[in-house]
This record gives sequence, structure tokens and C-alpha cells, in this order.
Amino acid sequence: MSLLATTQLKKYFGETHAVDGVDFTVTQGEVLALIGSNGAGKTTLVNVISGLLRPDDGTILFQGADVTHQSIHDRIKAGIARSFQLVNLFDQLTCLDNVALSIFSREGKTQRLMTLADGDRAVRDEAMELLQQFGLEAKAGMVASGLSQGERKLLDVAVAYALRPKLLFLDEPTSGVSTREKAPIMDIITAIVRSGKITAVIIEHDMDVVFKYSDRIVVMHQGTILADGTPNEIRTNDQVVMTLLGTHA
Amino acid sequence: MLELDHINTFRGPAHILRGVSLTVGDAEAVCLVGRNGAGKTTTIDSIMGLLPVRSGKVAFKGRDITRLPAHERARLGIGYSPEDSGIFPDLTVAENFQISQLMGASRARGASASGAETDERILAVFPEVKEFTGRRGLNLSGGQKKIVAIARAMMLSPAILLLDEPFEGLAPVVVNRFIDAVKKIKGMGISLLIAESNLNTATRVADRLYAIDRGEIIFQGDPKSALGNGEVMKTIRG
Amino acid sequence: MRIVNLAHGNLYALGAYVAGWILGLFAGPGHEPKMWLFFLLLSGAVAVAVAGAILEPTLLRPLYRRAEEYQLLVTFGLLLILEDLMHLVWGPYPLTSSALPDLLGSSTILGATYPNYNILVIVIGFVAAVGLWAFVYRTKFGVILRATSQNMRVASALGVNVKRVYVQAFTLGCFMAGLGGAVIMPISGAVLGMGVEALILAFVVVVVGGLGSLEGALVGSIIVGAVRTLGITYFAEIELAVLYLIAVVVLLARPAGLFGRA
Amino acid sequence: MTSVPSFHSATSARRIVAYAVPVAVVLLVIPLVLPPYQTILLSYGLIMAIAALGFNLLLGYTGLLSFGHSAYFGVGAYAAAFLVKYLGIKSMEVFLLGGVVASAIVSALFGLICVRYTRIFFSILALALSQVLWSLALKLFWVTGGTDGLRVPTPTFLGGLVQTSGDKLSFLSNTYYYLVLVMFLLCAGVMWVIVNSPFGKALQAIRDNEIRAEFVGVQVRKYRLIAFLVSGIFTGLAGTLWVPLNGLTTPDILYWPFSGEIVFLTVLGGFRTFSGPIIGAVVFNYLKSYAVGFTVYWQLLLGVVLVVLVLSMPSGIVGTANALWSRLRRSAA
Repeated sequence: MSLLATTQLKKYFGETHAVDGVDFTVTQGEVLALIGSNGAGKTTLVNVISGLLRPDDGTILFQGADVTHQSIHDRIKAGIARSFQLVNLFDQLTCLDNVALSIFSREGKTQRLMTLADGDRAVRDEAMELLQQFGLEAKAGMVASGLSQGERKLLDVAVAYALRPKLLFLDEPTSGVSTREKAPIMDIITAIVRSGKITAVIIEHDMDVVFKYSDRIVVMHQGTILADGTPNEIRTNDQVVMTLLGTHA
Repeated sequence: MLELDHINTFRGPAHILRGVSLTVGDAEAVCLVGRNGAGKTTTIDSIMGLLPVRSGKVAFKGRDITRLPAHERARLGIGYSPEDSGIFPDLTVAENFQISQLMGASRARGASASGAETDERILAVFPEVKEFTGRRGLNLSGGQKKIVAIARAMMLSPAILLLDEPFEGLAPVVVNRFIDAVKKIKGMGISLLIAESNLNTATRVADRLYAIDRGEIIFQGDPKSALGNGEVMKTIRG
Repeated sequence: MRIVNLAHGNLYALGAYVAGWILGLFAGPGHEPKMWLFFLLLSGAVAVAVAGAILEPTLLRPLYRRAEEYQLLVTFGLLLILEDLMHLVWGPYPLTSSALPDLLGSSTILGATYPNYNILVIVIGFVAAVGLWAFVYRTKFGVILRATSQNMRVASALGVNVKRVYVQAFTLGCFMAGLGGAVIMPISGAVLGMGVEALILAFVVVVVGGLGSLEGALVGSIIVGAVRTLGITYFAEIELAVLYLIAVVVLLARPAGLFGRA
Repeated sequence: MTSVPSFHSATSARRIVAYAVPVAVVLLVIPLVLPPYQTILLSYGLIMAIAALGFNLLLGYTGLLSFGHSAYFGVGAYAAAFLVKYLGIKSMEVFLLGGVVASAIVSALFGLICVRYTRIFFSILALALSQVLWSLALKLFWVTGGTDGLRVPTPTFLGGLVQTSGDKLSFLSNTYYYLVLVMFLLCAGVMWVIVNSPFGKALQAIRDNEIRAEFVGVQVRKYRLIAFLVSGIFTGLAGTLWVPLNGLTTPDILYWPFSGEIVFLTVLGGFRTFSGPIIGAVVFNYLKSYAVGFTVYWQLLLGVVLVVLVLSMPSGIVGTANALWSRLRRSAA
């Protein structure tokens, strides 16, 4: 049973066919990697599915329901969440508040004007627990703008994860961090996602990361899906090797 | 060609570069390798004049340019391609080129490099540019933006090009294309200073390497000895 | 240039005041009206351009790196200052000069009589608009200007003297505002409060027409002009309210304005 | 999970109490020690503080700069004046109710339009809408009294239980002062809870990063509208409180320079802090009462101070004082 299925999804920017008739499916419970060279249309695809961009054509089914024209808010309520490639945080709020806000939102408490946010012990405890899982508990009281790049990336994922989505898109969770930091970040993220039984789609450039952490790989090229298979199938797919790795590999 | 003498640079209150010295010779390709946050971009920005240097000296063709504003450095012949490409999104590619062309013309009026000749030199390196000169910067792919950024810098007829992470985020096959392009640029007698976080890629393009970590140069030498240096390998790759 | 300037309307008013004052010196009672007086209108434009060349480096330049709120606040402060300065220099009463319209006489179109000067104003406005468009989209300086407004760091690294471009662009903007104020002065006089009114009207024009759309600005200004004219004749008390009501209806129906891209 | 740090709520709540209680005590005894004129001046300051608290919910916490808050202040004031003129009502309780309802309606209406935009477009749209009300108040003189304005006599309290007849000066500097004080403390408390509520955090999230806020499920436009509504009601309430003190309402309080004053005093105090607008309002009020006597070019002075302030002291009085204080403590440590 596919959790998410797009049919003939299209998004054009002028002459650029960023997403050009994509049939993309995600199966319940998997960690899927979405790869492809720059400009292949990966981020655009995620932007369309998450509701940031309107598609020019095609449909998006989530758990069998048509969400193509739903608002971002409704998609989040349905269970689609995402992180961002360029870290997108609430810079003047503390780390704790960044995560707590997602929890409040999930529980429909953000419309409460006359209760103190810090007075909600259950939410605060859950937020602290989450920060601990992401290794950020020591920074709970620090404003988000004071974090290092690696910590910001983790917090970005934590904010999306705190929504307890059914499907989580992670747009390049390790871009902009050093090679040395990559593996620990991916270890933390995949461990949490798998233990939380959350279906995840990870956009990534680094092949080593992709092969190591994903169950299935979808390769995009010039707005279309070039290949789809297990890490082993992709590694030995000549067409993929030619386009992505070049002859030198 | 270019010489940094013990420069110290701050970003806000943070002391980023601590006494960095390096040189780039005529028609030489030099790579500055280091992890993210090691100080590569800060070094490039300091050379370009986008960040003020607190102490130390930047010299270009024997002239002290430490206190010169960025645009004057560009007019002296320092070309720059930023990490995020810095394409003007609402301008067409042709107009993106025009910026530096106009400036290049005012610099080299009557000098050897006319606009047409520069165009040919760029087409020799990136023939595909022709296909998208009419497109707006907004509608370019990441790789195309990188091409336009480098080509745009060449429009200044520079003596040296500063390329900040030119291969970052490119698919391996495209990286190979870019490495060929860089070699062609060097073949035209233009010096290059390339900031790069991947040591392997760096060794493929560089005549000489500097490794930077925590704002200090920890190694300099040829690519082979860099790969053979355990400490460098450890710092760069983690 | 992405400079937010709440005081633009008051610079327009300043143009009107300066032009009115200079005209008053040369075209007041006892002077023979001459055609060369038209060139005096330029004095308003030049004076405001000079003001712009001084204001940009002193007040605005320090704020480009900060959040937009600060620019709004500083230019709001400037608005207060200009409003009171004009009061201080030229007093609370309107400045008028009918010398120029008198010189041109009037003509009859479709049975109605129009002062020729009003037709001249329309022509000047049209020429200025086309000229500005051509300047921004068809000249070398226009390319540099647009590049600088999109990414000033990179522009400077490509050899653009960013500071100079900013002063030039702001000065040009001020020149246009001053010219607008100066040419309208012989019709409506120079009045306190005309600056804020112009600011809001210009904003309504832009919003109704659609942000960043030149044809939208044109259609928007025609609509606003028509409503005002009708309003003054038929429902003077609520003229302003009706005008905003139209803007609001347009906004609710088409949030991006008539010609704006969504 | 044994060691949940309680750095946030406990310390800040304790700190608030530590600050608020002595301040409240000082405010309570002021009519006993200061001359009536000074007390009345302080009343004006506290009223403006309520308006500024409302205004700053938009500027400081939601990131929206309104140049049209005179509209809600004016609506609050005119609501009371209309109650007097058309219904003959003189009860303060009814005034307050009427002011709140009227400003809620107007700010909901204007908010619906304004919150579709941000940045300068929001600012000028808010300004434009306030100008509509001003032009109506000015031109529909048979309803609003035009430039002459409308008179509002001394109101009654609690159906006449509190003695309000007699010496107007002593009434305003005693009974009315305490009413203003109670309303101010109430408003400050309510606003403090709002900005520290989950809703308040959502507003700050919108201010910091609109797109991400949308992606954690915050309906940005709806929340902005609620913030706008709350902001308008606070400012309207201030307008209602202001009218009996001033005795008269004129279109001046609907005109844009009055919006400018609200902006000014908030920036003066510091819009990045909770207490900034309060301090700014009180200080501004003293400045104004002396400066107006000293020069007719009050706007000019205001403009110059605003420009200097933004260029040299953008965090305002409170922000600058905080920075100085922490520097002092660090050098002492």
C-alpha cells in the first residue's frame, strides 16, 4: 500500500521543466532517498508535494485522499511534514520553543491566548525529550540563531519531526556541514525516524550517505524519474552510473 | 600575482582568519582546502574586499590593495564567483554578463581585451552558455548558475579568478566538466584560487594546495604530498 | 533599489514648494510673464534631487543591512521633519502661482474647456514615465541598477561602485518626485499635507494596478484620477472613503492587483 | 527525564513579580505624593502605554509595522463620545464596553484587508485605512462635530456608587487615575500572558520565519488577523480611557501624526522588549508635555529624535539599558 502517490505531476518555471510528469510513490514505513544532480527537480518535487508550490498538472494522493489542492495547513494535519535545505528556523526563539511550537501546533494548542506556554509541563517535557534525542538538550535555552550549522540542521529536522508526521521529507539534511559531521547527523536522524516508525524521504547528494541509510532510491534527472530501486540495483544501473557518476567513477 | 601576508579577519565579533598567508603565482591554479567553517570563504571575501581585513596585507601585482573597496579590486583584474553563484535572478544571462562587461570595458578601454574576444574565450570554455543567454537568472539550474558565475567573472578580463566552491552540489559527471573548464581557463594564462572542501577534487585541479583549518594555514605544498600527509588528510576528511 | 521611503510624498511636496517659491520670486505681481519661466519648474526637481543626494548617504545607507522596519521608521521620521520644515519655511498657507497656466490659455475638447497647462502636465507625465522605463530597461546604467538592487555584494565584486549607484538612483528618484511636485504646483498649489496624500494615492495606484506592473500603474492612476474627479463633484464628503473602498474591493477580488502576477 | 530545566517559566515569572510589584506599589501611592497635574500626566502616559502594548503585539511580536493605529484609538474615543451624544449614557462601564466592541469591529474589518500584506504594504494600507476614518470624522461634521469634536463629560462609576461629582481636577487625579491604573495593570498582565502563550510563540514564529511557521501548521494569515484584532482592541480601549480625561475628542486623534506618536513612543522605549513600549509611553508623555510648551515645531523635534534614535539607539531605552546593565554585571563579575 503506497502512502503517497503522485501521477503525472508537472511544475514548469518558464522554459524549465522542473518536474515533468512524475509518478512518484512512497511506501509505508520505508526510508527512501531521492537523488539526482543539481537542477534535477528533487526540491521542486518536494515543494509541490508539501504544498509550497502549486503543480501545473497532475495529482497527489496521500493515504488514498487527493491532496493536490489542499493548503499547507491541511497537508500537515493529514501528516506530511518537511525540513528545509537552507535551514529555516525561528531564529529569535529558543531551541525549546522551536520544538515546543510544533508540539503545540500538533495538539491544536496554538490558538490558546490565555495560558502560559511554559506552564504546559507535558509539552515542555516532550520537547526536552526530543531535544535530548537529537543531542541538543544542552542548547534548549539558547536562541536558534546561536547554534552551529550542524546543530541548526538537526534542530530543523527536530522541528519537523515534532509534528509526528506520517511522512517526513528531509531536504538535504547534511548540506553545508563538514564531511566529518555528516555521518553522526545521519545516524541520529535515521535512528529516530526508524524508531518512530516514520516514513521518510531524504534528498541527498552524497552517494555514500544514500547507499548506507536508505531502503530504496529514486533517481531524478531533468524533471523525470530516471530509475527506482534498492541501493544495490541503483549502484549497478548503468544509466544511473553514466548520468550521475560519469565515466570516471 | 596575489599575496596575502598574515591577514586577520573578523566576522562580527568572531575572529575567523588568524594570520593567513598565501601566494598565487602567474597562471597558477591554487586550491584552498578545508572543512566547512574552516575559513575558506572568509579568505576569498577578504581578498575580494567584501570583508574588511583587521590586520595584515593583501597585495595584487605588487600593489597593496588591503584598503581598496571591492569594486576597485574587481577593476584591477580580480574576478570572483561566489559560493551561491550570486546570479542576478531578474536579469537575463546576457545582462548578467553585461555588468562585468561594462566594467571591464571601462577598465580596459583601448587595452587588448575587447568584448568580442572575451566572448570567444568564454565560449571556448563553456560552449553551452550560448543556449541560455536569453534566459533569466531565476530559471537556471544550479549547474548553469555556476557556469554563468564563472563566465561572468571572466568578462572582466581578470588576471586572477577567485572561485568559491565551484564544484559544490554538482553531480560527479558535471564536476568532471568543470575540472576541464578550470584547466582551460588556466591555459589562457589566468591564475586561479579555488576554495574547495573535497580534497580529491582539489588534487585534480591544483598546481599547489593550501590546507586551512580553524582560520590557520596548516599545510602548503603540491597535491601529492598533501595526499601523503596524514595530518592534512585527517583534518580535511574528518 | 528596494529602498523603502515613506517620505517620498513629502519630497514631492518639497518640489512643489521650492518651485512655487522660485516662481513667486520671478513671476509675482509686477513681473511680465515669459515663456522661460517654465524652466523654473526644474528648480523644484533639482532642489529635491540635491536633498536626495544628501539624505541617502547620511540617513539611509547605515540601514541597508538592518531589518526593513528601521528604514520605515527613519523615513517616517524624515516625513515628520520635512512636513514641519516646510511649515517653518513657507508658513501654514498654501503657495500658489497661476502665471504658467495663464500663459498657455485653454482649449476646448469635446465641448469642455481645459487649461492647456493641464494637457502639458499629462504630456510631461507621459514622457517622464516612458523615459524612466527606457532608462531602467534599455540603458547600461539600468542593467547595473537592477543588478545592484538584486545583489549588491556580487555587484561590487564585479566592479560596480555600489555606493555611487545607490546615491545616483536615489537622487534620480528624488528628481522625479520633485519634478512631479513642481509641475503640479501651478494647478493645485503647494499645500501642507499634500505629501502624505500623494504617498497614499501613489500607494493606492500601485496596489490597484498590481505591484511591479507598469501597465497596472497606468490603469490604476487613471481609475484613481477618475474616482477623485467624480468624487469631488458628486460625493465630496466621502470621496476619500470611496476611493479606498474601490482599492479594497480590488484587493479582495484580486489580491495581486489588476495587472499583478499572483 | 528527571532534570527538566525550569530556566524559562520559573525565573522569568519570578523576575516579573520582582519588577512588577514594586512598580505597582509606587504607582499606587503617586496621587498621595504628587500634585494633581503630575498624576494626570501619568494617567495619560499609562493610557498611551496600553495603546503601545497593543501596537507592539504587531510590531515587536508579529513583525508588522502599522502606521494606522490612530484609527483604533480614535474609534475607542468616538465610541464613548457617541454614547454620550446619541444615547445620553455617562456610565464608564458602558463606555469601556462600547469602546471594545467598536474597536473590535473596526479592527476586524481593517485587519481582514491589511493582513493579506506584509512589510511596507501592510504599513501603508493601515495608514490609508486610518486616513479614511479621519476624513469621515472631519467631513461628516453633523455626526462627529468636525474639527470642533465632541465633548465627553465626567462619567459615572458602578452606577453612581463611587462619588464622581464635585471637583473635576481632584476626580481626575484620584478616582480616575486609579481606574486607569487598574486598567493598565490588567492590560499589561493580559498582554504578558498573551505574548508568552502558545499563541504568542506562534506569532513570534511568524515574525521570524513566515514560511516555516506555515510548515509547522500555523495558519499565518489567521493568526495575524487575531493579533491585529487584539492589538486594535487594546488600542481602542486606550482611546476610550483617554476621552474622559481629555474631555473632548477631535479628528486629530484619527490623523496619521497620532499614529506616528504611537510608533515613536514604542521605538523610543524599545520594541524588542515587553516593557519597552510602557516605558516609552510614559517618558514620551513627559517629553511631549514639556516640548509642546517650548516649541510649536513639535513634529520636527519628533522626527529628528526618531531618526537619531533609529540610527544610534535602535533597541530603545529598555534595550539599551539592558545592554548597559549586563555589561556592568559582566565587568563586575
